[in-house]
Amino acid sequence: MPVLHQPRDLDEACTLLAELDDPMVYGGGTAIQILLKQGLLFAENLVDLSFVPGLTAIEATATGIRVGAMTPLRRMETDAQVAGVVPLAAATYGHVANPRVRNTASVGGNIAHGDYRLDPPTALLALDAQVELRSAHGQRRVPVRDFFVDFQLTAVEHGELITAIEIPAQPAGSASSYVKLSSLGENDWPSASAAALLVTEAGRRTLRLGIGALAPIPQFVSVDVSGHDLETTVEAAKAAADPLIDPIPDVRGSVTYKRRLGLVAVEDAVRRAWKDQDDD
Amino acid sequence: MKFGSSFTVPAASTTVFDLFLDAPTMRACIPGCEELERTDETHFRGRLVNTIAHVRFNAAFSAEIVGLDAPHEVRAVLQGEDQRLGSSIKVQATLTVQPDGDGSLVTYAMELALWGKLGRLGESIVQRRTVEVERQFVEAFTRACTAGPVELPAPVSVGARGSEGAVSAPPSAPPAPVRSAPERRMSPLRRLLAWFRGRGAR
Amino acid sequence: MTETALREGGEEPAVGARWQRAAARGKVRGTTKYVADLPVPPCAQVAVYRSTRPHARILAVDVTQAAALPGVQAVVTGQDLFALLGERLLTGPAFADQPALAYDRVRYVGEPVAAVLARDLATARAAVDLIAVEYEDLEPVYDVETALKGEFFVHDVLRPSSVFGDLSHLRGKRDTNVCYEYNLRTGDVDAVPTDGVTTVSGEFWSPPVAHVPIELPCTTAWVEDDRLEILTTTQTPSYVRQAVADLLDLPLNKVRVRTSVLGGSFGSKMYDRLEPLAAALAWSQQTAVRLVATREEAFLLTTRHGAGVTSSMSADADGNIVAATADVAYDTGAFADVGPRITAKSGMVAAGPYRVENAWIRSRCIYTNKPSAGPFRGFGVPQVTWSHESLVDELARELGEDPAEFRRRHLLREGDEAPMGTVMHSADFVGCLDAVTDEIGWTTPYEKGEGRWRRGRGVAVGMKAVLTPTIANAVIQLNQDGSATLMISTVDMGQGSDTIMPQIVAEVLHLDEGSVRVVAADTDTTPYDTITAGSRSTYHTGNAVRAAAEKMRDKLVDLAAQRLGVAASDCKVTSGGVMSTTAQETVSISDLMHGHFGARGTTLTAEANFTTSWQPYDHETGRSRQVTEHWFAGAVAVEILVDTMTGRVKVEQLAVAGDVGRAINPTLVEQQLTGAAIMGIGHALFDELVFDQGQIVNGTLLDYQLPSVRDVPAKLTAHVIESAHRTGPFGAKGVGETGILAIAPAIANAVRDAVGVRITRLPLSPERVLEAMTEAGVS
Amino acid sequence: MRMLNLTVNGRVHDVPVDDNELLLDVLRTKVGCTSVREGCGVGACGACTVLVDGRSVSSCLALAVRHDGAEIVTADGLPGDDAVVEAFVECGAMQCGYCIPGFVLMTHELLAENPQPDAEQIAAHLEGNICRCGTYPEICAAVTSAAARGARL
Repeated sequence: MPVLHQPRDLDEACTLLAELDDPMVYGGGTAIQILLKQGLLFAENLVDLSFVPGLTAIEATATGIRVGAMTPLRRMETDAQVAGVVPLAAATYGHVANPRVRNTASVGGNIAHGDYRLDPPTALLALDAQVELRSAHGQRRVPVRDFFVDFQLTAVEHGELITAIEIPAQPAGSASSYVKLSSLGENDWPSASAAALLVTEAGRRTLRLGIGALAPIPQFVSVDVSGHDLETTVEAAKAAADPLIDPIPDVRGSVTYKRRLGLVAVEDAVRRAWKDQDDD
Repeated sequence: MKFGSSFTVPAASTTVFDLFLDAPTMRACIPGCEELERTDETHFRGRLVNTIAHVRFNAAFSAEIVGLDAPHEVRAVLQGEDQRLGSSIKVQATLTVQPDGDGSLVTYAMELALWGKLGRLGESIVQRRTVEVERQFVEAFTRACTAGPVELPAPVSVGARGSEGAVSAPPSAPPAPVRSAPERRMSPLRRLLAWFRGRGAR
Repeated sequence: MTETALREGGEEPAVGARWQRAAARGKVRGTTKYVADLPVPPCAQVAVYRSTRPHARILAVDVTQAAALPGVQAVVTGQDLFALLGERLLTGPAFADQPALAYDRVRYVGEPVAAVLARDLATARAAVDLIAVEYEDLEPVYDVETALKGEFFVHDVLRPSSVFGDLSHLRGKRDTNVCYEYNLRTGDVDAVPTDGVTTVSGEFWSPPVAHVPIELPCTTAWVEDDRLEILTTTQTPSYVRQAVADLLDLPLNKVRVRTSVLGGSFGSKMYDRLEPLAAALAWSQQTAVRLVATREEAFLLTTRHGAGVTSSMSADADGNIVAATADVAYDTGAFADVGPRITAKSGMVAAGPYRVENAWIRSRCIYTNKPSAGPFRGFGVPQVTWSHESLVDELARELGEDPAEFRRRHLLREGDEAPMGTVMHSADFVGCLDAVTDEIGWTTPYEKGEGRWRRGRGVAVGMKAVLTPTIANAVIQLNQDGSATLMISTVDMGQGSDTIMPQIVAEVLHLDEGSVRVVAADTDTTPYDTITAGSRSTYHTGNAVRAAAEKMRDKLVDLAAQRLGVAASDCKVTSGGVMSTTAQETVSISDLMHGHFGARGTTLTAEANFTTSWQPYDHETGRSRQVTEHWFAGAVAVEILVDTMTGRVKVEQLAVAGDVGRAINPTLVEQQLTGAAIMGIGHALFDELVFDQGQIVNGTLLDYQLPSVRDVPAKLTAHVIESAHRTGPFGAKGVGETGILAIAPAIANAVRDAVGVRITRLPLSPERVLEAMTEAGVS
Repeated sequence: MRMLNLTVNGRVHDVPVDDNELLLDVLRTKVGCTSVREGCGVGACGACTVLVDGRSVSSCLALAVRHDGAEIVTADGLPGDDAVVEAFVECGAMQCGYCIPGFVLMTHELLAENPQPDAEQIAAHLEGNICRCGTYPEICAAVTSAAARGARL
């Protein structure tokens, strides 16, 4: 059984991560418990962040909001400020697993896992969020669009931990939607997911798409859809998404099926965002 | 789980075929293979070791050549057990080599079974890892075909010896693909670990 | 439907009443104690080393390191137990083929090979990781096709275990993977002329699935003086007592098996699960042990048989079904479990509930190197229903007939002889079909849709025999205050036996709701009962309970006659006590017993046995005039939507009907029907155990999908059909499985209706639906 | 071992726990709340649900030592006249009953946040709880009925 460390501040946490053998950050901790039960985790040291102050705040910034890494996912779904500033994020976080997991799992831990099927990254990609990282050597910020490096691999370096995610406010007049398609039970993991954000700025209209579960990492693409109507926007979105789709086959579907489903998710997300815009 | 593919390498088929039976070369080319020795004409034994981050995968394995038609086809069965992880692995592989212009076309078909704790935990990770292992192997083997058999034992290797007529690898050639990978590139097992982390706190 | 009539004096009858489920409040608040919640002596916690090979000889098991770990009390291997118990180590309801711990050979990935007893579970698990086993691989047999080739054998020799009457004809065999074969020959399918005959055929597949009751299996066993006590999650306490007594060579009175209400089972907590291992460990170490399966381990304990059916159905020019054939292969995994019974009972209904003159059926139970398959709600019948209900639907369509009307025309009716030779009684297929088709408005037109979403309707009918022959016993203890205690070995797993058995007693003795309590099965006190399974309890145990209650009634009447000095024929039991018309007096039970015994708190006991009679089927033709005590009849109709872009099937409406003879408690009957329907929706759409070379690859609830609240149809109705059974208690029979039989084919038939494709492999995953549509050129 | 202070159903408990012990095991074996049950071990079935400071948590994945000082509610600690319990009993929302305490607590959390949930909101909150007996229709009816009674902890 690994040793549990409960640092009382960020510096102590960073020191522990730098100095301990085989340390692992314990955020929400649900996944680590699963690994322990499977008998697969041989981490020597767990660094629990639950007693580190200052990691659970949701604060307004000049450009949007800053969310502490230990903020439970469920707060993203229920917090009025989040819903007001970044409604796409609020909607997407509400799709993760079930309320109990969302009460426990943390915003930082969620992206640190880097799973390609996670819901939140799709919205964070579309919203151009930044990930704030800290280590004994200091702090740095990584755009979420550069954060997911490869299958299960993120930009988090050894000794680093995620302290916050900064999400720029969703632009005025924008419209958005998140679509999650599962192929087994209705509440299963997504087999394909897409977050669509339609933004009109300086006379140009842009569709920003985050797609999940369809490639080794969550993918992002931005399409200029100025002057497009709904149908041509849908076609443009699918054309832009198609080359990014590189599915991993599993019990939930083959490559061919997931590829097909991915384009449906993109189309559905665009149509819903379009409708969202018309409703406003 | 079955998979297979083919690739071309810039070497004559007899050279390619010999390399496949050369323990040091294979040790260098198989990702994660830290020991490999040939115990007799048809048997090899070795160890696949990964001690990365928080998962310790350490499987002693044996391999047997069950069919040999030099220099065209070789069939082998590899079996290993990681006691601590309560898992075993079995690979049944068929490999054919055909002349293809100046080089050779290598075609392989493998049936991989992963039994026990690791095998229970979902196939997507295994599928993905397999793809990765294949890619790394092909890269390394292609380099080996250019450079010839590996002579120098790798740092952790035990009992690996240069085969007869071995040509030293040029200094620029990386010793093994796994080691040549960038620092941040995760091993398959680290990916496995990350994958578990992901599914619990999705 | 029989509405419950009020008894004399405006008294509410108990049978037919919607009594609240026993322990309702305790279940809601969680104060009801399940097996794992009950107090037991201090125990060694047990963790199990499991095979990492699908088929191998065990060369050596090294436990040195494990045994040396601080906190480890003992490490026991299969070889240790074999040295102690010899071949008694092998148990099983049909063949003695299942070792508590593998000792010479492992036959599936995950088979227990050694057990660690330690002071806590973490230590036990850590020690398991230190066990090293050396194997010599044997050729694995992963599927029935390979198994039937007969090149490699899962077992060298098969030895019948002779526990049950209906399996007493099993004989020892060797060098085969087929542990049982049932054949049905009715008429002569080869003699059916081909002129003007329409034949449809197909290869149908139902995958293995897992039961996944949310309660995990838990067994505690300990030695008390010279006896072994076991507290375990089992629906077969009487069987477990016999199996453990055989295993340890103990007299039956030196083995005590107790259970509690179960947190679901669906067939998974039957026969030999954790009990033989717990018993062998406790007895060999003379200590107390506790085994709790993790969810991952529970996936390895038992599954539902994956089954392939190659079948056909033919109709002549007049539209009569003239022939049906079915070649059924059940994949039973490494152990037969009760596969032979499943094979026979399902084979005999593989032609469907129709008038069919000529039938040819072969049903085989086949070993493979996978976790063992055993009983699962429906007992193999859903797999053959999948075949006959798809075929009959296709046949109707080929003939240009309405699928419901076509079925209605050919369904077996009261007095008809079914293809296996037994005459139908109390199996109102037509009534069930009418109820569900009426409910969804089958004959009214509906919008099929032209765009992305296409609507379809489907119907299917199911038929199943109850387990026969079986034995049930009941003991009623009437307490002096007028309350009663009922001793039966039926286990309440959620089906509601602890509610309806008291209703039967109360009906006979005119007792009030809540006045009869059922004792949790305990082989020291509750009498033998074959099993709680196969929807048999309402009928069999219900009959024993009713008979015991009637004996009690007679005793009360005798006591009253004595006391009042009147003839017994003048006395009858009413809600107020025993009443004599002549004496114009009613004596309460309390006064009657107090007067008779001269003390308070006394008890009066009555007992009864109920054993069914049957006629074994002929082993050449598979026919019998009475192969079963009674039949279950059910029907399902659905309306679905298919998303033609994703292939996803959404069940919008589902109506399920079952003939229950007589509903003892309509609420519980309806819940059994809707609950089975929801489980069946899972089986139809996504529920599936996925194997790769003998390894389960989706054996956690992160990957294995169960229906959630989101998978329930917007409209779901249960229809209780009552065609009273002449020998059922108040006409009643069981209902636990009826609802699940026909769900999958009804949904598949609706998919056929909606998008024109016939899918023969379950589940109807979106990918499979989309693939079939692409192949058929449907867009 | 360290001492953990928990308030469970209004009663204070000081229990010795190991760093790696799960809240589920502590509640079952050291506090005696057997209404909290393991079903899947991975947070996917809801049988081990408890309310921690009013929020639903899968106790099978929760480290006990992270909950020092927490207020915990389990189903067996609900008051005798609890409106959600009453609604479940009256609607017959139980078969084998094993998973039901989890549903009851999820219902409490839902109604605390949203006193009048519609069918979609009920489904969204309960979709991570599994009832293998398939009692969902009765459970949904019970939630609606509890809402009508104005259930509050």
